[in-house]
Amino acid sequence: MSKVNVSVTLCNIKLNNPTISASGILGTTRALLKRVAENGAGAVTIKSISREPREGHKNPTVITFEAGMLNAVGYSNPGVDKAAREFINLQDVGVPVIASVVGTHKDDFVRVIEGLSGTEFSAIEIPLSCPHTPGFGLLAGQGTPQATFDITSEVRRVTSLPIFIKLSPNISEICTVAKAAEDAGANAITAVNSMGPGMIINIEAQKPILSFQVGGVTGDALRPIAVRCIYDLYKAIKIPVIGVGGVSTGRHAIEMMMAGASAVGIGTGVYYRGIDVFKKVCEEMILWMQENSIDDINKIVGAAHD
Amino acid sequence: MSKVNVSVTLCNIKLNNPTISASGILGTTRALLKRVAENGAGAVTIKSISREPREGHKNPTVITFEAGMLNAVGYSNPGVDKAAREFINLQDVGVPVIASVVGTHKDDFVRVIEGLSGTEFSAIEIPLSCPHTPGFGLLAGQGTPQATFDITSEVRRVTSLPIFIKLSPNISEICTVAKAAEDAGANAITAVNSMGPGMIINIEAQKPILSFQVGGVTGDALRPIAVRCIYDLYKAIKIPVIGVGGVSTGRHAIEMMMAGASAVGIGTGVYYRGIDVFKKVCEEMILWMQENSIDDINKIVGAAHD
Amino acid sequence: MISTRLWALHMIEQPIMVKICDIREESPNVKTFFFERKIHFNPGQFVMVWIPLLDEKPFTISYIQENLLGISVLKKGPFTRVFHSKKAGDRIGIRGPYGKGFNLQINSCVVGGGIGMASLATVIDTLPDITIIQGARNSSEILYQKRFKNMRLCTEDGTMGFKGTTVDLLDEIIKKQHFQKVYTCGPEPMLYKVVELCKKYDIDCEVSLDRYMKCGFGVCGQCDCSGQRVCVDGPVFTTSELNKMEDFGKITITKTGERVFINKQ
Amino acid sequence: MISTRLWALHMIEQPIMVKICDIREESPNVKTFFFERKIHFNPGQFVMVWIPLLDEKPFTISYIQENLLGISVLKKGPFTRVFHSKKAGDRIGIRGPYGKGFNLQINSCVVGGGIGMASLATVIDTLPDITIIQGARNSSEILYQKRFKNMRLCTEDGTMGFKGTTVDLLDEIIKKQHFQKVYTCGPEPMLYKVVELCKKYDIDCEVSLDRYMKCGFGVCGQCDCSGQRVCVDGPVFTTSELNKMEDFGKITITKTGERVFINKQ
Ligand SMILES: Cc1cc2nc3c(=O)[nH]c(=O)nc-3n(C[C@H](O)[C@H](O)[C@H](O)COP(=O)(O)OP(=O)(O)OC[C@H]3O[C@@H](n4cnc5c(N)ncnc54)[C@H](O)[C@@H]3O)c2cc1C
Ligand SMILES: Cc1cc2nc3c(=O)[nH]c(=O)nc-3n(C[C@H](O)[C@H](O)[C@H](O)COP(=O)(O)OP(=O)(O)OC[C@H]3O[C@@H](n4cnc5c(N)ncnc54)[C@H](O)[C@@H]3O)c2cc1C
Ligand SMILES: Cc1cc2nc3c(=O)[nH]c(=O)nc-3n(C[C@H](O)[C@H](O)[C@H](O)COP(=O)(O)O)c2cc1C
Ligand SMILES: Cc1cc2nc3c(=O)[nH]c(=O)nc-3n(C[C@H](O)[C@H](O)[C@H](O)COP(=O)(O)O)c2cc1C
Ligand code: FES
Ligand code: FES
Repeated sequence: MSKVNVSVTLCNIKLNNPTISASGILGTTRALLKRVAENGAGAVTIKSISREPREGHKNPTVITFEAGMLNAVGYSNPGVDKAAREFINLQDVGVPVIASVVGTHKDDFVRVIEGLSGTEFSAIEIPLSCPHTPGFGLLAGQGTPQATFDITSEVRRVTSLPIFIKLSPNISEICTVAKAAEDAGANAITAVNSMGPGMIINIEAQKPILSFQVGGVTGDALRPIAVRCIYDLYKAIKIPVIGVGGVSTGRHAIEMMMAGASAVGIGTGVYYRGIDVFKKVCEEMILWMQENSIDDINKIVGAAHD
Repeated sequence: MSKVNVSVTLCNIKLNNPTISASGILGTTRALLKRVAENGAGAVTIKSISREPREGHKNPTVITFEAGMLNAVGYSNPGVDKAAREFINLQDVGVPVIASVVGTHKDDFVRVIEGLSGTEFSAIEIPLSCPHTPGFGLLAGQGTPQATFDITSEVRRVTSLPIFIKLSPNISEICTVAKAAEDAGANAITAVNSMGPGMIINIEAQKPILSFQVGGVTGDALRPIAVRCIYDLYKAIKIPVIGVGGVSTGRHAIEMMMAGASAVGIGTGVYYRGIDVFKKVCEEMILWMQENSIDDINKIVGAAHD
Repeated sequence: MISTRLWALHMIEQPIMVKICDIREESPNVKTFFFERKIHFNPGQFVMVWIPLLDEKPFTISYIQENLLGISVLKKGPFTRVFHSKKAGDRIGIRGPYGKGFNLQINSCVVGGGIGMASLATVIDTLPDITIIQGARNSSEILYQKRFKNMRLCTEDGTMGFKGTTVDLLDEIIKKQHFQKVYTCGPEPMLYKVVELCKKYDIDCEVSLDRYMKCGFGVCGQCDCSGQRVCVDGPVFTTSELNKMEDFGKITITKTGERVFINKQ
Repeated sequence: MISTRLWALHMIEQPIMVKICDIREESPNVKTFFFERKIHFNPGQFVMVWIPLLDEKPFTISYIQENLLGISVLKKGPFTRVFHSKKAGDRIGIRGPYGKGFNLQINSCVVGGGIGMASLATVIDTLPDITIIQGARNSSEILYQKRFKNMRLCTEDGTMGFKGTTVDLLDEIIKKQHFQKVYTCGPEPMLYKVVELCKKYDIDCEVSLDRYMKCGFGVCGQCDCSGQRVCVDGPVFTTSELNKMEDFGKITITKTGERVFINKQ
């Protein structure tokens, strides 16, 4: 079998392979990030951190259905001060670690980023797109071009790390929002966050199952929507796109990269195929590349465009 | 087993059961509508009709994926004049027949409805929500509150039949749009049309599979989104809601009705379970009602609300 | 966990790209394209063939042999013209097989008109003693001459075999020989006449119909023939089914969904 | 087609409503709730119990018998308080079972502290000759007295059995009797001491841990213990696994995800 290259460089960060664990998935502790890295992820993302500690929504917070997963965790996290103590010595993790930072007001983002400044994160991801947490993301109007521009500019002011702005698949003007982020100095777009929200009712209990009633839809259901967003973004902006949404096989990852993604986040895939989904996806990508005589994964980025 | 009632009355139209074949599904000819009725549908909907004949998009127009279906048929239809000749003697169909009417301009809707006036349709459904046909629905700005109000008012002027306005799950302000339709005289809201659009790429061909590149996502993937829309609409408007999106079992239909639907459309379910999906869904609903001591399906409408 | 997901993949209706490994010229206007691919298939079923950026159309499988399958394509319009320009090594997309095939019975006869022979070819492969009637406009359009010996041929111009229609020839043969079943595929006016003739002699027919197709799996309604979906309820229908299908032989459906009269040839 | 969809249903993590068919008072603060339901289950696995509009929490299955399963619930906070108010005929939601259970071996010993006995109960049912050590604060809190004869009890206040800790009692017994394995569940400081003691005697332990849980199926990371997910990699861990888990016995994780020191009792 011929040797193929799957390493990619994303905003000057070198990844051994294009898979990244998505925020909110196994990102609570440094030990868990390390375990995910050992299972093949090219980079890992921490669970989103806010200024103050948050307990999040009550359980049930995560359920699945025929076509994917529904979650409304509600950004549970220990707050920036505790997080800054947890995420130290990040070189032990073995791969680049991406911080995920959320806030209700512009100042919150700044405060969290400053609080994390002693740590060794490789990039900062800013989700402006959560569909199920009051005070954050879409429920706080952060998904508009103006709000995106304002928050990104503010974040740009206080950090020299690469900034990834994470967008929602719900907004029809996703390219406009991405351009606003690009104009304000973002280094990459993460597309996409969970969609919806959706609701699942238990018909015997006659009640929505999630305690927050509605939650974001992820997994297989989301993939065609994510691929379309990535395809459109690839044409609209110059900064790289990190594709996320429904990837659980090598074929899915290749599809996203052909749509225009430079790297691929995996969340729900951990449920479908286990914690070693990263390794499995990479092995499947490599096998496919060998069968199709493609020696460098970077060559397929955007290949589905004319 | 105890006897249970599954008949419902929707805008004064009596249906033997709450299942309705969704527009675009087996709605091309009168003969096919009859066949669907024989397979248990409580009512049937014709494929959307426009003023002029349309060939629609080239194939592939309909494909499936792990979580549902992706389609961009592009409103192929013979135009109102031919349609008016096809859809005669509708009492032969055996159940109420709903016309589906699309247009690019306000006048088109009027022209089509006038063209169909000699026929015996029981209601007129107006989709303002197609995500993948240039000149129609979302791609023509018909999903805004104002456009919805204008088109509905115009249609109201020229018909005394019940009007169902069919909405998209993509728009965040679905309740505002529904209220605009209600204010303009709509008799029911059909929720929802396909979502997205989404894209699926064949990685060996390195090309999107649908000839139109993107298409609407339906089936399992859509169901939680549809249920949430219906749940929200039930609280926001007074006119009934026809729930559509991802129903293929009796449990799914009950879930939608508990969210607030008075009747349930089925499209992709025909693929999952065959043309007799209507019969199967009804049998499953009846069995569940018997097991759970519910004697009238009308009693569960909105039951998931506090 | 994973096993359940692999199962689910069986339900995905998407083209799979396959490489053309061989091409055979069957007649000036018909080429058979071969692919290495194992599929479960009943004679009479069809696949949807995708040429990326162009279109997707239905074609019968006309050859099947272990890992090899073949599609015989008549050059007709824009799609089949591009198809004919494909070379060995090129790839096309295939999804399927779709539809109900023929119910095979010994002591039967096939009647093929033009490219209709393609769907009957695998019937003949399976039932080698079957009587074969093939009709064409002229001798150069006769298909599978080397493949099937003992074909009873007829041409409109009399350049080969019986001069006249397949229906006339069938009538002659039936008078001498009894068949359990007649399998037929070709222009619909011919199919209609074959069925009418067989009714007279009380022989059951199985007929493969042709309608414009979109989904191929029974949801869009484009391929309707009197309430039957040709893609899943057919393409093969029996005499008793056809008796209830008023459109058979008379009305077809265009790309827009309009029901129109079939041109009598 | 349909069979593939039914398969897929096995992957759905959603509560199923089950009716409480019986309730048994095990102690003033512990009730066992019984349900008619058949599940595949290994001793040590747990289910997530949903009370609609309230919350969802993990509980070990403490009884299993053909179609009957039972959950023993200690009244502790808001959720278990409401749980205790449920009557026969009421319904709760259950999803699971989740996690890895115990690897059962004869000639072993269980050491249970408080409600920890609930996860060991089905181990004892499966291995009837096992040595049972149960510790409680006082005699009224001893669980399953009628269910299991020959338990070696200890209470902190000496109101029943040995006065002292389960660890002290285990130490005494080990001196006289060799075990293949020690299974233990209870407060984590106790578990830690049991493991340390067994290391001295070169006996392998299997320990059931307790962490705050959300998804229960290994995606959210809430239940981390040194890189191990207690919900799927555990809740049962072996001595050799625990040797690599620095947090074991020392650090747990709160609802916000903060790692905090475990209160030494
Ligand atoms: C079940 C079935 C099996 C078939 N098997 C074969 C075969 O083995 N070999 C073969 O050469 N042809 C076969 N055909 C016909 C074949 O699909 C058409 O000849 C082909 O699509 C013509 O496309 P075109 O662009 O070259 O010609 P066009 O000029 O576009 O069309 C010519 C005619 O082909 C038919 N056609 C076009 N598109 C479609 C479509 N999407 N679905 C159905 N019919 C269409 C119409 O009758 C049209 O009038 C089959 C058709 C069906 C329905
Ligand atoms: C694998 C496992 C099996 C368990 N089996 C049993 C059992 O068989 N019987 C039993 O009585 N208890 C069992 N528990 C503990 C049980 O989940 C908690 O006692 C219960 O959730 C307390 O809820 P509360 O609202 O009544 O009390 P609270 O006052 O809310 O909580 C009291 C303590 O319970 C724990 N707890 C609360 N919520 C959760 C949660 N979502 N996940 C994990 N721990 C939580 C925390 O340590 C908390 O400090 C088990 C826990 C785990 C992790
Ligand atoms: C349980 C769960 C928790 C999540 N939490 C976060 C979060 O804290 N921050 C965030 O930006 N995205 C969060 N997400 C979204 C994921 O990062 C990802 O964008 C989404 O799940 C789509 O990818 P997938 O289909 O591979 O899961 C969460 C998703 C899930 C399923
Ligand atoms: C192949 C196909 C064609 C469709 N055509 C139409 C149409 O012409 N008009 C319309 O209003 N909706 C159309 N729809 C949308 C359906 O009516 C329905 O709203 C959608 O499929 C969601 O329901 P389902 O998940 O049960 O399929 C079409 C859907 C499919 C799958
Ligand atoms: S082609 Fe769609 S139903 Fe037959
Ligand atoms: S509870 Fe979510 S990973 Fe264990």
